[in-house]
Amino acid sequence: MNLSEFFNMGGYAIYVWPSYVLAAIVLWNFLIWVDMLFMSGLRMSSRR
Amino acid sequence: MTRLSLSQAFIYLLRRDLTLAFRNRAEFANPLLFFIMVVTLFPLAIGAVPELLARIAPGIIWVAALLAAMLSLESIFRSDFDDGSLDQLLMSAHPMPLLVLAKVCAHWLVTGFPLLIISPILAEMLGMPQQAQGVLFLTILIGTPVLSLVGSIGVALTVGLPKGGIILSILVLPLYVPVLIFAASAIEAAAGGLDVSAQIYMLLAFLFLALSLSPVAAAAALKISMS
Amino acid sequence: MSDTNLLQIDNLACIRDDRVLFEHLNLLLAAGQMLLVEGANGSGKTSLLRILTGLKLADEGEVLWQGKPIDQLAADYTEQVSYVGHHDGVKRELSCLENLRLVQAMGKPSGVELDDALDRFGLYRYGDTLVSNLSAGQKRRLALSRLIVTESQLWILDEPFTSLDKNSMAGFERMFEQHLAEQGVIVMTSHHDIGMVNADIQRLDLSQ
Amino acid sequence: MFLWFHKLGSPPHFYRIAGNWLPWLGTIFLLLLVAGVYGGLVLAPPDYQQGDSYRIIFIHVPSAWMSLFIYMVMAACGVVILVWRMKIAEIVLISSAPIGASFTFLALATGSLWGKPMWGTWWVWDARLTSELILLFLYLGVIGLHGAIEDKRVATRAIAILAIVGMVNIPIIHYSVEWWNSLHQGATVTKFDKPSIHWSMLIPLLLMALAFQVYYLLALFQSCRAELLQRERNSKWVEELIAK
Repeated sequence: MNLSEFFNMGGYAIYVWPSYVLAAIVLWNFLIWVDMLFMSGLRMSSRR
Repeated sequence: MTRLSLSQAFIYLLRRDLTLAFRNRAEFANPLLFFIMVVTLFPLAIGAVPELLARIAPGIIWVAALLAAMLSLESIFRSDFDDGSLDQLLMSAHPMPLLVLAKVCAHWLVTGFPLLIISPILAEMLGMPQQAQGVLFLTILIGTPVLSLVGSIGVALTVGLPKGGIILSILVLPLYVPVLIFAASAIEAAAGGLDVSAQIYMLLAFLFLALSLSPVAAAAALKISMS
Repeated sequence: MSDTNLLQIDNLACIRDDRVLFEHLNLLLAAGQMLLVEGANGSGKTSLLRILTGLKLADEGEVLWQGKPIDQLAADYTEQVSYVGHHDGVKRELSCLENLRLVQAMGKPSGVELDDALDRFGLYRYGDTLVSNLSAGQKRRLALSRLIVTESQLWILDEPFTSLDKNSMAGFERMFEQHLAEQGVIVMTSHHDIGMVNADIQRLDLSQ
Repeated sequence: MFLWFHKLGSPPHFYRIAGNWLPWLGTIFLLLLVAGVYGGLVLAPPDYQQGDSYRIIFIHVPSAWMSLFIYMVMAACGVVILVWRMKIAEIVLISSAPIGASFTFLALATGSLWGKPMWGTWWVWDARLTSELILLFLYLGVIGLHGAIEDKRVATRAIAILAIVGMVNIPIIHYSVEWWNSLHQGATVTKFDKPSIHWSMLIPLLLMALAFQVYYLLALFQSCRAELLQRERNSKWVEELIAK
């Protein structure tokens, strides 16, 4: 199987890839957001 | 003197709330007016095509009833919260779920019952077929108490909040979906001359479930909101 | 613990947002005693009172009534308590008599006739008047008359003398003294000076 | 076992244990994710009816499962909060809500992306999508109520009730919607729940579901730690933690 065929997804590329990318963005951003909350929590506590 | 029995306390609080509502007549009238006006808006918005109106009449009436019920919900506990009576009720010698049930019953008699009376007229105005009107009456009779009961949990959770109204609608409307589905489909089926017993039994099941569970949940929620 | 200790506060704490309003609070109240809670605005007086009524949950510790935690006693506790808070807890759309009847219906009624109760607080003429037509002081008196129409041993009063004149204040003080003499317990906050010389008063200052 | 559970219930221990688990969870998540994505996108053959578009289900179905699962966890926490007043349950409940809402959103968005080639429109009032939408409203209600109540202890107890009420309603809503759907559309074209799914598709699906479960734990633990720091910032153990 060649790579362009793979990326083409049998003609459904514009539906399949956005799904995966969206999932990646949502899940990744959530982790980043939680991490930011955590860090700001640490900073706030250490300022006291 | 002795303490009142459970049923006496229930009836006492019910009568007290009805008296209050009667002396505060706007409380009756507003949800009813709202209900009528929302129903009136539909023919204006989508055109007064008799066949179309007759077809979507069950949906219109039930969505309007849902919104009217939701708007009136806040009044279940609002004034009691504002003047401190809710504290007194929570500290009463009687079980709180019973008192909540009395308040919800009073609320339904004041806001839900008028909808029941007016709905046949609106059904006629929308050109709903005769054979469906009886079923409409029945669904409102069984369905609106469920709305009041389930809604009481939502109000109990939001009672102290400054902007409780908008949160309340987000909390409560999703929970109203099953009632809406079965009530509207019962009327539609009746209009088509089909058997509606399945839908009516479902609505009855919702009513019994709501009657048994929601006063307990609402009482617990009130306790939490007041703390 | 002796039998006369009715109300016990055990290691109570209340925290609002970041602020510790009070913690490690311990107290014993015997029958016939009164607790006067003092402190600046926002020092947690109302919070303490609401915790004692069982309406509010303490952040730590517990309140015991006759040796049992009040959240276990639940209604067995609250029916022995009368609470008059910031809000009068009376319905504006009902008359004075209707309000008092409601109080009796929701609690454990005492033998006091409602007309006598109203008479005692100078509200006899207003029995059938809607509360919305009363003055603030009259409303407060009506709220306080709740105390005698039900049988309750513990009175919890949040600023009971707000909007009352000297005369009626003195009248209520006599009533409190009588309640204490009958083995009752009172917990209250007040900005006013209390003229109860005969009473066994414990003071608690939350500002410290 | 009970002792371990009891220990987990105390904030400092939970904080520490969760912190120790984080790297492991991250690694397991990545491994499962790579395996699942590889299996789903490369190894699994195209569907004979839907071609390659069905590969969206490797995201969609696990997200939908997670959205329900997380709500169930929240309701269970609600019971624990109201009955035993356990602090950790409060933290888990409120930390779970945004994660669950994210999965619900993902299930909706990918369902819509899958629906376009299948049905020709972005949105169809299909039973699963409609239930999922209502579930999203339930999540938003929980998050909104928690945000609206200032006293956070009161807020968590309030959403505990709401989560339980929602849990009682979810099956009712689900079956109502399913029934409504069958009434209005006849036999639906939902092919998500095909009775016989080939193992080459099933295995990546299960791998992805596992990966999402682990992701939930990962996100939950970190989010709980943040919430714990925030809530217990005045307590001794946080001070000691910072001093280190």
